[in-house]
Amino acid sequence: MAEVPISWFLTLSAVLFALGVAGFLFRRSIITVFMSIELMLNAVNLSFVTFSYQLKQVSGHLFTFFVMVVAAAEAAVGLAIILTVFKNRSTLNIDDVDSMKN
Amino acid sequence: MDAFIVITLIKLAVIAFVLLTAVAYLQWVERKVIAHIQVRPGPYRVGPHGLLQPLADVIKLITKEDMMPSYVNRPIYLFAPFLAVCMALLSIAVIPFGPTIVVAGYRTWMQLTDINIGVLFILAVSSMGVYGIAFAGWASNNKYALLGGLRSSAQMISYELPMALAIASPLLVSNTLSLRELVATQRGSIIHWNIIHGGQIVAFLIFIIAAFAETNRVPFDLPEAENELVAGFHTEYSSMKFASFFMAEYLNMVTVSAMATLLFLGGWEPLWPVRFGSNYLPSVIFVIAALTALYHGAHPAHKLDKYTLTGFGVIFLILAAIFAAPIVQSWLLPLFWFCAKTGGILFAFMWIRGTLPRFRYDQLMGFAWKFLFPVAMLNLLVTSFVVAWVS
Amino acid sequence: MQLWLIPILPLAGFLINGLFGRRFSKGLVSVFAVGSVVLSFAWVLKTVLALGDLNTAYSEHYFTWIQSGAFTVNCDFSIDRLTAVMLFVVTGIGSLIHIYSVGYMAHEHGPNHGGYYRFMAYLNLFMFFMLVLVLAANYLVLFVGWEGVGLCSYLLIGFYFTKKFATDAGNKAFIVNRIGDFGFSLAMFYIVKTFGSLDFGTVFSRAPGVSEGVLTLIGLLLLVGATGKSAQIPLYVWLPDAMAGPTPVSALIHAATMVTAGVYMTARSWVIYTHAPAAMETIAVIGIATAFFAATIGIAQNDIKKVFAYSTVSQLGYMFVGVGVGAFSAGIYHLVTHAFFKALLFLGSGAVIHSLSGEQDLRNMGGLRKKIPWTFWTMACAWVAISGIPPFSGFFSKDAILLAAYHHAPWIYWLGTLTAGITAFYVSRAMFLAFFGDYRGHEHHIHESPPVMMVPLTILALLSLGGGFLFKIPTFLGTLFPSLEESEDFTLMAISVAAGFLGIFIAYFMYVARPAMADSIASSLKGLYTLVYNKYFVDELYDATVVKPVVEGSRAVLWKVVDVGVIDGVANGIGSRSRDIGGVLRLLQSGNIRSYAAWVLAGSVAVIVALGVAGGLR
Amino acid sequence: MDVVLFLIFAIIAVVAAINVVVQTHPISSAISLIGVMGSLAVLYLLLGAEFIAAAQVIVYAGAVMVLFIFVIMLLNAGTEIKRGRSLMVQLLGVPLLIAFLGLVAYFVERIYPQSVGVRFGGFTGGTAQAVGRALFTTYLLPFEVTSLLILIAIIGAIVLGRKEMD
Repeated sequence: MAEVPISWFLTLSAVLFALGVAGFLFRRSIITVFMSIELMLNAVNLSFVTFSYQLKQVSGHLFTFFVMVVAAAEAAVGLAIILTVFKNRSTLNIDDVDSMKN
Repeated sequence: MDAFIVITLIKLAVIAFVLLTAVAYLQWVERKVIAHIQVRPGPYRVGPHGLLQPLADVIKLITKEDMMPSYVNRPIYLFAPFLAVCMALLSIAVIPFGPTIVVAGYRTWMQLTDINIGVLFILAVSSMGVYGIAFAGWASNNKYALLGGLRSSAQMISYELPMALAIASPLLVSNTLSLRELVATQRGSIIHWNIIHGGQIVAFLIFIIAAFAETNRVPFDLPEAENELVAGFHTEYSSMKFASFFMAEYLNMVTVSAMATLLFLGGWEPLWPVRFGSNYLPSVIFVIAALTALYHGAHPAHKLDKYTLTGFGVIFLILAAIFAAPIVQSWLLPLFWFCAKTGGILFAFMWIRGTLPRFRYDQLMGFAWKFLFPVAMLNLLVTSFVVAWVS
Repeated sequence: MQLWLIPILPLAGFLINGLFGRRFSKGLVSVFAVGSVVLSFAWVLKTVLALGDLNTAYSEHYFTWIQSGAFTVNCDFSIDRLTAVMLFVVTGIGSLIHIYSVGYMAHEHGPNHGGYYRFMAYLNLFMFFMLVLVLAANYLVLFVGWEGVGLCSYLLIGFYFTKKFATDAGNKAFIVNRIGDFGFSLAMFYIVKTFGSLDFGTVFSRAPGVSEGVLTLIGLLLLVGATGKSAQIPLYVWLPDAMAGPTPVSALIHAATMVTAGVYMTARSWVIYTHAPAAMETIAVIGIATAFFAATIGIAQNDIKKVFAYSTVSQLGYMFVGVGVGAFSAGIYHLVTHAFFKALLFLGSGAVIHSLSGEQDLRNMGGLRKKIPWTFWTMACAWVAISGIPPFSGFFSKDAILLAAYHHAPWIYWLGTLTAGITAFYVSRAMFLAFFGDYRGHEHHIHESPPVMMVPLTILALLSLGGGFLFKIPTFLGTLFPSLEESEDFTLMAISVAAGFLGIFIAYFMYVARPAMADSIASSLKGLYTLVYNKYFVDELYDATVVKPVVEGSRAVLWKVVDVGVIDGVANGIGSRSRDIGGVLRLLQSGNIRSYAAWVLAGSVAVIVALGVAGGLR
Repeated sequence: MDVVLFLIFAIIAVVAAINVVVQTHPISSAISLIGVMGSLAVLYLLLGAEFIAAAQVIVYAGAVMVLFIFVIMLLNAGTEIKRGRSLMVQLLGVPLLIAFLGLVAYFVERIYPQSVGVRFGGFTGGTAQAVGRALFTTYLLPFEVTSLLILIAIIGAIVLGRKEMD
């Protein structure tokens, strides 16, 4: 039974990460941008779990676990921020939220 | 390997058939129970005592015109009921009905698959179940449906927390995540069950309450509160798609009842030890049922009862004989106990539906966060201290 | 033996009162403040009794404070006979003065509300540092106590911080002491360089093998420190001004304990000094010069506390003479008796001031003998003691010093005897002006002070009277210091006693019998009087030679050139350059989140490339 | 078998991820993201991380994404409006992205030899028991800190979500 090379997992992780970055860069909806961040986090998690397999240690799982928890906390706060932004500016376009410029 | 696949496929077929039939008849049972609570006969026309009513319903639903409302988000609208049923069926896969048995020389479990994170799997799948309802509500492009979907998703994530905490307590007591081992630690009689032995009566009550909310049942059936939201998230659904949601609800009921049985009520373990004759209880019950049926067959209230009830009496007698046969007892008895306990809880679902009024929405959320969640937390804390103290 | 308990108790008192005293009632503050010191005294008593004859030093090691290469400084306490004497003086007098303060500071509120607990906390903190100083087993721990008491002195002189003269006096004390501490620090550096250790035991055991020149240098540098702390020429100027603090502070810190730290330190370093005769000679000369000089100033002062302040400077000079001529035990003897009678004089003058509701000027007193007899009689005990009238305490110690001085160099003896006469004169003058004649003041509700103040006064009065033959300090310390071949010389003794009586008599003649005479003498010797009255213009001299140049130099060079030109230039330059760079970088801050993300991505690509180039990804 | 499983779910993940990026409607993106997460959970199982797989579904798919869907439904977020192209992002982003992916893939292929492979059951240290043991011993402090973080996040979300926000 053929084994899956470790590098495939890592490459998959890189591809997902790059797609997350692409979403972040090219999308305008704040919600989609936020989801792109989650996608990147997931890609990183995959790397962690893969490393954990390679090193035969459980540590990578723990890092993944913490990333998940932080992502959950981030989602709670981030979505609350999105709600507030929408309430105050009635827009979900990320380019319209630029009052910090200059 | 091949045998494993074949056996699994056979089990799959059997379980799917039995379960889907059971779900169809669960609906009949519910209508009957509520009817009797309200002192009316219930379904009575199709078949003896309305026994063929489910069949008629299925035919009706399949042959109904499948309405496709305009301005719906078509892919998601179609995807939602599918998802709901899928998730409901998925969790059955890891629920064990009985111990290891030997059939035709092959050892196998009375379970589709045993994974050592069974409880987590069920939690994961049930947490996915909310999507079906949320998507259905959103894709319908209908404000009642949307509100129903929103309500239901909020309700389900809210009640998932106390439910998970309530599940954690017996897991702590039994020190496993595998559903089989969970049952193994409750072996013996009623005093060894987690509800008694582990002192998990509070967790059991929280679990049941949360289960009512998770399955959107009375008194927590806000998503489909017809006086406020027409029919809630499935307002725009008809025909088989509507039936899918219906089926998902009943499947979820079965799942949570089975979970409660496994977690708190000792799974397929008998009520009292075998050495005091618990093996003969099913036979006794069936004999009593048969005698009752035969008596009523002899003194029929209706014209047809003379034949149907007598027939049932004979069937019950045969069943009693089967249960008394030592050869099949090893796998039939656990099944009996499991079904009896699960059925009991399912009966409670119907009983409560027939008697309790509905909550208001803010009461519902307040109850989850301000009462159920703290109590579950406290229960978990106390349990963990006790477990740490004992071990 | 838990030596650490001795200083820790007052520290605990300080912490409790300092942190929570604001919420405590006055009674509770008093209980903690006085209780901690009295307990400390009790523990000293128990410790000394338990340790027996103390012929050899008993030390305790607590922890290693500094370790650097072969050089180690431990936090050690040790106790020998000298320390025991000092411990009794510090905790004993300290307890009495704490009790006294309860009465004296009772009305402390007004502009600095809550002054009472603050005062008590400072006093306890002072006790802690003083005890650390005394118990120290090496120079560095001693220095901790040394600096700590300096800090407390500063805090307590400036206790009435709403009055400018008080804060100025505090600053003056602190700054003048810095000069002395600078000398002390240099001495410590030199000790480390020479001996490789700061432990008393190590230093003193190795001292005989070190060249005289080095020891002289160390001795002189230590002396600089001692002159600062003990108010000797040329650094005595802070002590008279320190009277701006509350009177119990003057009694405890600026008469009985802290200012004697220099004497204690010098006596503690006797091994170094005995091997450096030139340094010893310097001590003796500075001591006798200070004694005489300060005594003459004391004649012309009108502030009762100033009189006693100069008296303190003068008496400290005596102690230095004792140490300088090699009579270490006599110096310590005088330290102890001086602690009794000078604390008494200050506390008594405090009681007088208390009775007169704050009046300090002798010219506004008079005839108080009848009105506050108890205060008068206790102060009279101190009066006879400081005047060297036998058989009271001052007589024994002063006589021991003068005797040793005569054997060392007769001129010191003669000048010392003259100073003794002057001392008797000005103390008598103060007493006569305050307690005899007619009342010249305006306050009419003159009353005896409360018992809580009078009890310490009485105890100190008994000690002043009998302390001389009760505590035979020279005999007790005889095993510690090298003994001098002293023969009792009744002629010398008689001469010094006669000088004391003469001083008292002249004062009686001038201020009681012929009150007009003082003024006529003052006017006939107008130039001399003005000179003495203005304290020989030393403060003005220092002001012109040291303070002014420093201030002007700071203003012209440090402020105008260094601060404005260099420091401000650098700071402003960095600021404006940053702003320029920021102006360029601001263009990147478009507010567009996605462009930020693009830059982040560019950065991560750069990092990966850099890692790949550097070979980190292998 | 393992390779087949990997390929199936990797392809699902990549396709779903592409879908996340290219779909113009947030809810389609969200559904696609759920797909990515689900397939990643399967890959975790393949890597022997059964607890993490379950947590992935429960936390990500079951909680985080529900929140997303919830917000999308609440705000009734529609298809995003195309206007005002950010030229710099396009110019900078595309080549950088390609460079990033290329470099990472290159280094990964170079660092990790093909001989080291993943096989189902090759690592059994990812059970709930093992993770829990590590969590409550080695990683206790991070765990507690994380709980604090969650508390702060809850408070932050409540503060942000209050009605009297002004």
